[in-house]
Amino acid sequence: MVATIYDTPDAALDGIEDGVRIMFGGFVTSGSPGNLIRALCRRGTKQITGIANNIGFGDVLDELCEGGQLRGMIATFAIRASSTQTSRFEVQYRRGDVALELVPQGTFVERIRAGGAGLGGVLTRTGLGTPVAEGKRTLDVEGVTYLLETPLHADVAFLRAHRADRLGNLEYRGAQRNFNMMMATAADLVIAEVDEIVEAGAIDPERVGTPAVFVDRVVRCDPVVVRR
Amino acid sequence: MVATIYDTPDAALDGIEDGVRIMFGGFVTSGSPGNLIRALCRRGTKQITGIANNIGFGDVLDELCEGGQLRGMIATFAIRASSTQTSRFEVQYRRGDVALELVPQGTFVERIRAGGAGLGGVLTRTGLGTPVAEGKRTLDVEGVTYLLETPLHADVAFLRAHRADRLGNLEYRGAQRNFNMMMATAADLVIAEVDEIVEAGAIDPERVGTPAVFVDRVVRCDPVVVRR
Amino acid sequence: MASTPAGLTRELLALRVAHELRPGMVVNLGIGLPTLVPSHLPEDHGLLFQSENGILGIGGIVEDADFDPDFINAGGQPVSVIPGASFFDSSISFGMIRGGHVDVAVLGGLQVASNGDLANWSIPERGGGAIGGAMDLARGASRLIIAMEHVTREGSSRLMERCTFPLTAQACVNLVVTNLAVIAVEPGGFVLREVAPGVTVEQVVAATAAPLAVPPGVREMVL
Amino acid sequence: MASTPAGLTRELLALRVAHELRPGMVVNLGIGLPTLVPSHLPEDHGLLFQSENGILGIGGIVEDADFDPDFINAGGQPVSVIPGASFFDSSISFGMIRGGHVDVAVLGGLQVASNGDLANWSIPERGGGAIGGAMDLARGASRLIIAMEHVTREGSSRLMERCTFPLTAQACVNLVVTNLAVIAVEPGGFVLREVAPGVTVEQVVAATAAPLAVPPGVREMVL
Repeated sequence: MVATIYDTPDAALDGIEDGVRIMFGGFVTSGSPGNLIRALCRRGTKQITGIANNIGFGDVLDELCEGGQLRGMIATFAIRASSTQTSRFEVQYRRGDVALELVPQGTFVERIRAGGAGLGGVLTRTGLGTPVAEGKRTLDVEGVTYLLETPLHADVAFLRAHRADRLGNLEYRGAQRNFNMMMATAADLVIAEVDEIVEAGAIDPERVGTPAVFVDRVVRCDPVVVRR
Repeated sequence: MVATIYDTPDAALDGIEDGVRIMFGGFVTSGSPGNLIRALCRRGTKQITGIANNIGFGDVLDELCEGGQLRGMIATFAIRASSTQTSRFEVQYRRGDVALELVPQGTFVERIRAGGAGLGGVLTRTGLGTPVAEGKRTLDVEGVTYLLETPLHADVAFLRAHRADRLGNLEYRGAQRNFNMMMATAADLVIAEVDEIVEAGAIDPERVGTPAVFVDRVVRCDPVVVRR
Repeated sequence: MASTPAGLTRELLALRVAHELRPGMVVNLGIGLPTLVPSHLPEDHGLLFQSENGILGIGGIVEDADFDPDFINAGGQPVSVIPGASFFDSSISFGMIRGGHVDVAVLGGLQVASNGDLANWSIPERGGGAIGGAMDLARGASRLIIAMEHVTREGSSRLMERCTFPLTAQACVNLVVTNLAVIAVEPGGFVLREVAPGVTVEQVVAATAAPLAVPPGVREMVL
Repeated sequence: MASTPAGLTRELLALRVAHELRPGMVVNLGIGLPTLVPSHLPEDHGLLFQSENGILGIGGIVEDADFDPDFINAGGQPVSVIPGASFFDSSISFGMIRGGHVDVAVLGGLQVASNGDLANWSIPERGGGAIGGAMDLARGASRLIIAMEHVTREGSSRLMERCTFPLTAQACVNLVVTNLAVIAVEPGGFVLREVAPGVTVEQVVAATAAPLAVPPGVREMVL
């Protein structure tokens, strides 16, 4: 119940093994667990399946490609059609070294939510009539056709929040909530990096974004900020 | 976009007509829009389909039965097997004057959420093998059987929150969030009663529970507190 | 079954349930008898109480005079919260429950069957019912304990081969704690673990309308 | 189509899009050209800008020097928020979008078809793609405006009978604002509404690879 506090992001990754499936919170710069990602680079863990909103030029996550650590990504935003810049991920994707499953962003967070909330899937109209629907079941409910999208779950989730207390409650600021809140519910091991660790009770119960039951490990570190 | 502020709960019900489908926020005493419910009693609107967590002895909602205003309820908690007290609703239910659809509480809030979020339904294991599953479709996803529950939507939602700002942002306190947050998303007309109405910006953006886009009307009034 | 003994008081039954809880567990307590459990725990119980109306970290039930309508448990009773508590809406609350983050749920029961089926939300002759969070908790909690009187007021057993009342969930009950006994629900059916002080194994068997395995070493409850 | 005129600058195109927005509307602006729109609005625009990364009430894009990584729009640009703003997670954000609470979305486009189909997330020859919030916005927003260059760098039209790139959503586009024209997507196909200053109807027709209805009274854009 009480979260374990680690001194370094590297230590917080104890036990993570090759072949792991990891959710990475964050939306571009906000709520992105850059320290944990870099610790994962240093750790050298291979054959990782990543689940993250974005992996592109300038994203810390793209650094995992340097050591060929990724097997594939489930993401919403990976290779921007109109971009003039090429990420390491794009290079590896073109070579066939990494797989990519593209998911619409609303469906992405709902699939994660379903995985965390014990639900069997998501019924959405988003993606109908597009390549996203290929090979998937559709279902008619009250005369309307929906696409059935399956739940997403992971072995580990990396999160970034503003503050944590010793129980593991997380407080977010600004746009940090994004995917962190739902990813916290959908992984077997949840590791959060934060600006500050405080005593239980120091976070207003009204301001807790992720309740303590969802968080296993916490590490304090300044955010990695990469300007794009 | 800007919420309309009304002087009285009675005025805030302008336009509500017989046959309306209304969601009532609240869980027993917390977040229950007692003033709006009593204004609805005074208004005398008939043939109401109510969607609320609980309707039982001592609940303000039970007062709607006095004037025979309810056609039926969709609820999670209506007639408690072991209770020695009999609500007006129970009396009318036994006479066949009101209908009752009982829904498990987790399914109840998910169905409302689906209705508000443009999703086609809910896939849950809750209710399988019980009367709740009767007549409903089941679906196998990745080898597991789920019950398909359909979305709930309403013409009107009555909410209770702590504070509102002039845009319609709502701030909750304590256990008030309960069904209010999702009901706010799932009705055509959303009316909130609050302890206080403040200027835009007076509610910390981090503390907004229901963003302004969801709220149409706001009225200030002290909570109705019924001890049970 | 006129010979069914009184066994434990409700308070002692709650105390026996309290012994099932270990520091670090996330616990949801149902309406009625289960809400008596916290008053029988040591101060430093190290448990985190979840209430499905949207609170994690309930402290205890507080005096009526302090009544704040927004600080209540799922039974509507006024409660305090501990440092480190959090508030959330019902969608998060039941995500937590269905998603497997509640270690133990303690619910009341009307009937428990030896296959683990539970009925606790409706008596057919009364009609209607009150499901509340019971169906989600019965399926979602990692361990489900039912706390109830062993027999009805009329003297018929609440532990039976098959439930006759509408089910809450199938094959969900792990342990039944009654005024007479502690009974585990195993793949083979009911297994007697403990008897209440002053209650005999024979009395429990007689008050149970289903086969009840009695392994060697059934002991008296330590309260 | 070597004769395709330059038409509006990107800034003027954004200005023309701004004229489509009315006080009280909830607006989501896509990455790229659409993010230029707010700088062309009057101070008292009365709009509420939603950004799918979880902000309602974005003020404007702020100076780089003030960069706070947690105050960004969906394109990663640093933003301010207005009094009355709110923050929420992506599940609430897309519930808002799919649930019909966004009145207008302005997205960039690669191709728009005369049946309203949109393609804006992948170029097959490059592979991969960046869907982001586009598919949800295209389906969920009450009104969808596409802001884009009328023709590609190579001179081929982005307005066509059928999209050849992977679709974002079918029959979703209401209005296309390009550097050359304002074109409505009606049940019968493209209908020319306005031409950019210095651009002729004939030039727009020539730059459009689909039938383009030209009703009487097509006027020059007022900028």
